[in-house]
Amino acid sequence: MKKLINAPDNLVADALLGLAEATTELRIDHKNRIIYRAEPKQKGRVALISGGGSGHEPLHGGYVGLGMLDAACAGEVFTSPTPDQMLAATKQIDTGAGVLYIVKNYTGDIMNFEMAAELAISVAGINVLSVVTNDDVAVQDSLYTAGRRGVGVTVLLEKIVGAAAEEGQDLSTLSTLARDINNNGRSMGIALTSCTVPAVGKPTFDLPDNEMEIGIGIHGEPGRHRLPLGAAREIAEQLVEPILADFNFTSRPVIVMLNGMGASPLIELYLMYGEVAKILKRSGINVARNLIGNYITALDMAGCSVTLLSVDDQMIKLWDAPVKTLGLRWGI
Amino acid sequence: MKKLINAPDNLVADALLGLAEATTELRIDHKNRIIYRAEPKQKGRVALISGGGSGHEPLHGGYVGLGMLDAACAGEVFTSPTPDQMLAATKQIDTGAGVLYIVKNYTGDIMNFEMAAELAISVAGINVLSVVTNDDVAVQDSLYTAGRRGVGVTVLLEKIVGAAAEEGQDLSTLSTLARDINNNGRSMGIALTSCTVPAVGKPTFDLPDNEMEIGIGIHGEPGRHRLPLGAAREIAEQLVEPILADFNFTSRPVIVMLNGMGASPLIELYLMYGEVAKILKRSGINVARNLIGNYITALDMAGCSVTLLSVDDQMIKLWDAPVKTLGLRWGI
Amino acid sequence: MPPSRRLGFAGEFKIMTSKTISLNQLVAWLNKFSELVSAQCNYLTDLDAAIGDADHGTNMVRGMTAVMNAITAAPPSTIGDLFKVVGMTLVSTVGGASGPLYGTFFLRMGVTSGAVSELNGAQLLMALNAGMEGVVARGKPLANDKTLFDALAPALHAFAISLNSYHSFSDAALAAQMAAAVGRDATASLIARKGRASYLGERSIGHFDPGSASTALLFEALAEVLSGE
Amino acid sequence: MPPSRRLGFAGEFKIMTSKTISLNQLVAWLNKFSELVSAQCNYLTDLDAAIGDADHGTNMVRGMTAVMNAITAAPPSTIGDLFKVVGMTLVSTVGGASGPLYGTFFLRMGVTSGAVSELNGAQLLMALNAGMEGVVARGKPLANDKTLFDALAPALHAFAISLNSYHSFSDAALAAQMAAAVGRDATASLIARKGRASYLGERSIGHFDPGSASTALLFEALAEVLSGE
Ligand SMILES: Nc1ncnc2c1ncn2[C@@H]1O[C@H](COP(=O)(O)OP(=O)(O)O)[C@@H](O)[C@H]1O
Ligand SMILES: Nc1ncnc2c1ncn2[C@@H]1O[C@H](COP(=O)(O)OP(=O)(O)O)[C@@H](O)[C@H]1O
Ligand SMILES: [Mg+2]
Ligand SMILES: [Mg+2]
Ligand SMILES: [Mg+2]
Ligand SMILES: [Mg+2]
Repeated sequence: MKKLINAPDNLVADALLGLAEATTELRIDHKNRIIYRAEPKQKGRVALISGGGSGHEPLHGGYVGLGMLDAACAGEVFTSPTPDQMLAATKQIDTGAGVLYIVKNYTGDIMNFEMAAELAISVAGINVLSVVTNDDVAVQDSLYTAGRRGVGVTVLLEKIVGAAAEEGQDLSTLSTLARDINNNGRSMGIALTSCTVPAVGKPTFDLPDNEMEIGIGIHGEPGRHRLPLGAAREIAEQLVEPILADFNFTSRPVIVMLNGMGASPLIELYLMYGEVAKILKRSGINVARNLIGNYITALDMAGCSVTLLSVDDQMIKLWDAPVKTLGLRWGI
Repeated sequence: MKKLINAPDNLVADALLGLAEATTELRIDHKNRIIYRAEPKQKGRVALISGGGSGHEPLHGGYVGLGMLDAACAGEVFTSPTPDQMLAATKQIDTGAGVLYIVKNYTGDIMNFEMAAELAISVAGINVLSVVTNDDVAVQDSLYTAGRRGVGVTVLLEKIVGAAAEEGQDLSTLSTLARDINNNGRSMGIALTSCTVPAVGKPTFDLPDNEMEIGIGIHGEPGRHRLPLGAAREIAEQLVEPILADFNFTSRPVIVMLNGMGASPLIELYLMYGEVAKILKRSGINVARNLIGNYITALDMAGCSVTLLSVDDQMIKLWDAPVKTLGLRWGI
Repeated sequence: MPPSRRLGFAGEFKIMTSKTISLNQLVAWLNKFSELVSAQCNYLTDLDAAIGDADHGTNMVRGMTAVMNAITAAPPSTIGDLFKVVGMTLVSTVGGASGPLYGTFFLRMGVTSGAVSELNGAQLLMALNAGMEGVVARGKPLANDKTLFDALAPALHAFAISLNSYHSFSDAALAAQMAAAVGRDATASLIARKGRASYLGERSIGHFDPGSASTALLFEALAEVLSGE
Repeated sequence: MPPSRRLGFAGEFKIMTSKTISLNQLVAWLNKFSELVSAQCNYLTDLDAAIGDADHGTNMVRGMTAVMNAITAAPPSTIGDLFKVVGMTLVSTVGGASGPLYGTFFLRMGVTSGAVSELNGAQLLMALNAGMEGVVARGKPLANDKTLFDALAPALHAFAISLNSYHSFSDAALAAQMAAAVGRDATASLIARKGRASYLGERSIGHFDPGSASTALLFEALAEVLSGE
């Protein structure tokens, strides 16, 4: 294992120390591992909290700031944060207008956020609603599974709902918007290499030199199947076709995210975007906006994912609204 | 070799196709491999051209846009572009106020830009000045070598001089400013793994699992020596100490860049930034601004570099000025 | 699925109430469990690497280390308090799926045990059953979903039947240990329907569920501590 | 460093001028060179991987392939034009250090050769010397800087001395080939003082300079084409 770390057990704590040095626009509660805006949102605005296991940077801490989240709770690597963290964050940032939890659909995240919400409502009397993202088409959605994983759509949702919260929309409107976004977004990912969880010290799965893993998530989970390593244009098919088979993206413009898993260089991501754009064009899909880069990662995994989000004018307007976070910034 | 590519020989061309799809704010001359702003700079302003081998993305194409470059010439992977490219770009973007070439100090880049400048001046009658960056303290600077490599300072220089050009400063003022920036900046890098040049198909150097390479550049060149793989805090010492030994950074504020080499995930870069910041604090150095992320990379190399730039108020003001490129964006 | 399978043994308790298990013995149980998950951390994580995200071992070790630190620093004076501290500590330090599941398990055991310093067989069984109901409330596992429930439910069932047949604590715990181990082993042939492993569909077949393996350790620890009782 | 070492042979030309080399033979030379760099692409790149950036082979192949395409598509009618096309094509397609160096080398050869269809020994030598002066003007290499100059200079020196001793083209080219090879081999023990390898300082010792290896191929190609002349 070759990583720029001090000790596996200190990775999250040390990264938060670095984040604290990186900007004066964040305030970090190191004990509870919560990342706040240094300058809280104005009174009467709904606050947004997300969080999850670490290892997906810039998600979520890099999305705290004007136009996106109010707080992010960092768990251990690939492990959901605990209810205590979300509860502390909730109490800290509620301005009276309530709090929206943005939760990725993993059993651990669901249960921990659920416990936090129960406590926030019953003990602290704070109005909390939760929205769960589950956009990963690699996973079969059925009553008999934990359902689809929440992946790329989470980033787009945090941006768009964050902008709406900044505008002063109320909790139930925001939660409806968030659900609407989740319902209109789909993602799919592939890996060229496994990531290595620092505490484990070896790759989570072995992937021969001539194979790629199709349908991976963001935790080094094995995907649904393996294929011989393909050319970029074949990989693009493997990513986009299952998404288009699952949802009709031709009726409205889309926001496309071509996301790197952490160890794939930007030149390859640019190239992959070109291949994806070709397929979308051929499929009659109109790209309104895009993002290319490392936005929701899986430690040091090489590979990429594609997210499509079908949007209306309102969502595009919110997308274009100013945002000032470490991970996304424009208009300010 | 596991890469998101179609064929090694098409990497650069395909990545430029992706870049062309990525944004309407760039215009790409695919034949000459030149990336232009879609909306040229206003008349009478000095234009900035840079370029170099591909594989360092977002450098340089990702820095074309308002507040930075006017054009970037992309060479083959790790190979300087040719004089034809620079000449074509020069003719295209000169508005009459002249053109500044920003050249990293490599024999190939120097000679190709030199030939282009000769032709631009003699054949096209365009006023061209060149500035060469050579900030890499890993390399001994002497009359008997090719001198220090140009690395991280190039990014900071393109930003600051780009902002000054936008303000309407003239060619000789800009070239003085650029030289001043280069003289006040120093960098140092380390690698945990070698990169793999696509046309070669195997890592440029072998690095045992328990070693790191100290003093690497951005081309998979071997560094100056190897050490046992250290903890992040030791790596930070290896990066910062040679920089501080080479230049006094205590007299003015500094801009710090903690740069990833391409395959190191952001969580590790945040962590490294924390370690670097500790050393700077202890050394009495005042950090005015920072950048953390993949800004000047070496394909899929894992590792990082640190750049320090000693700045005055004017440089900070120019640093803070609006910039709108794929690689850097703020204030707009 | 018969209710008795779902919630362990739900019949009448005819078991002996004379013999009891003390607060100290329960602390010893937790201590043994902590030792076992530490010793088998890599094994649990490797199971999780195959069909999950490679953290179950580190999660359980982090949690149980915190638990032992907490109860060593401020030894609880009643069994109710003991289990509540255990549950709260697990909830606060583990995260992931296992944090709320194991956390709720012990929290409910604590509520059911109450402010006592010893439990007889019937009381222990009731506490364990309440804990399992908490797990079911949190994670909604069904039998054969390939979760820790597939070790927990048969273990409690075996424990109840054994105690109900007037066996010793020691024998009952041994029965529970064996049933948990059999339940864990049986997860190998199942398709996961809950938790991360469910993303894998058919590819989850052939691997043990990591949570069922840690639950088997919980009953191994119990059997070891109660051996001779 | 004596001037004659720096710029090959700078003495008086007393060599035979009766025998000539034709445009077609020069095309054959370039073709052979192109074949050799293609066949030895990996070797050149591996040399560059050790002390440079692992692209010298691909650079030379890209350039010489473009050259052969260019002169096949529009065969130049004079030797001056031939070398100018070669030089311009190399400048436009290679990039890196070798593009301007080899490009300038051939451009200067073209200017010096002029609009002729054959060159005698003295003329060929003058053209080659002009090419080398171009390399020196561009890259400022000194002897023992561990660059292609360390193969080029001795090759021209040997070629000149041999022709000057009224040897055949064939023998002179063989002498040049051998001198280039010896020069290339001698780079192994040098510390690089120019180009990327100079970053390595002492660590560059023990490796051949890639450019000197491609230059050795240039004279191997010449010797092969002129064998028997
Ligand atoms: N819905 C559920 N009900 C019961 N147990 C579950 C459920 N989901 C997951 N588990 C258990 O949790 C274990 C995984 O725990 P762990 O790896 O610590 O958390 P995570 O899956 O969040 O990484 C699984 O092996 C399984 O036994
Ligand atoms: N200043 C110089 N003068 C002469 N030859 C040089 C000089 N610098 C580099 N070279 C030659 O160029 C070769 C490298 O060529 P190549 O690998 O194609 O370009 P780059 O170094 O730009 O990657 C070196 O091996 C050396 O022979
Ligand atoms: Mg986990
Ligand atoms: Mg090169
Ligand atoms: Mg897990
Ligand atoms: Mg090279």
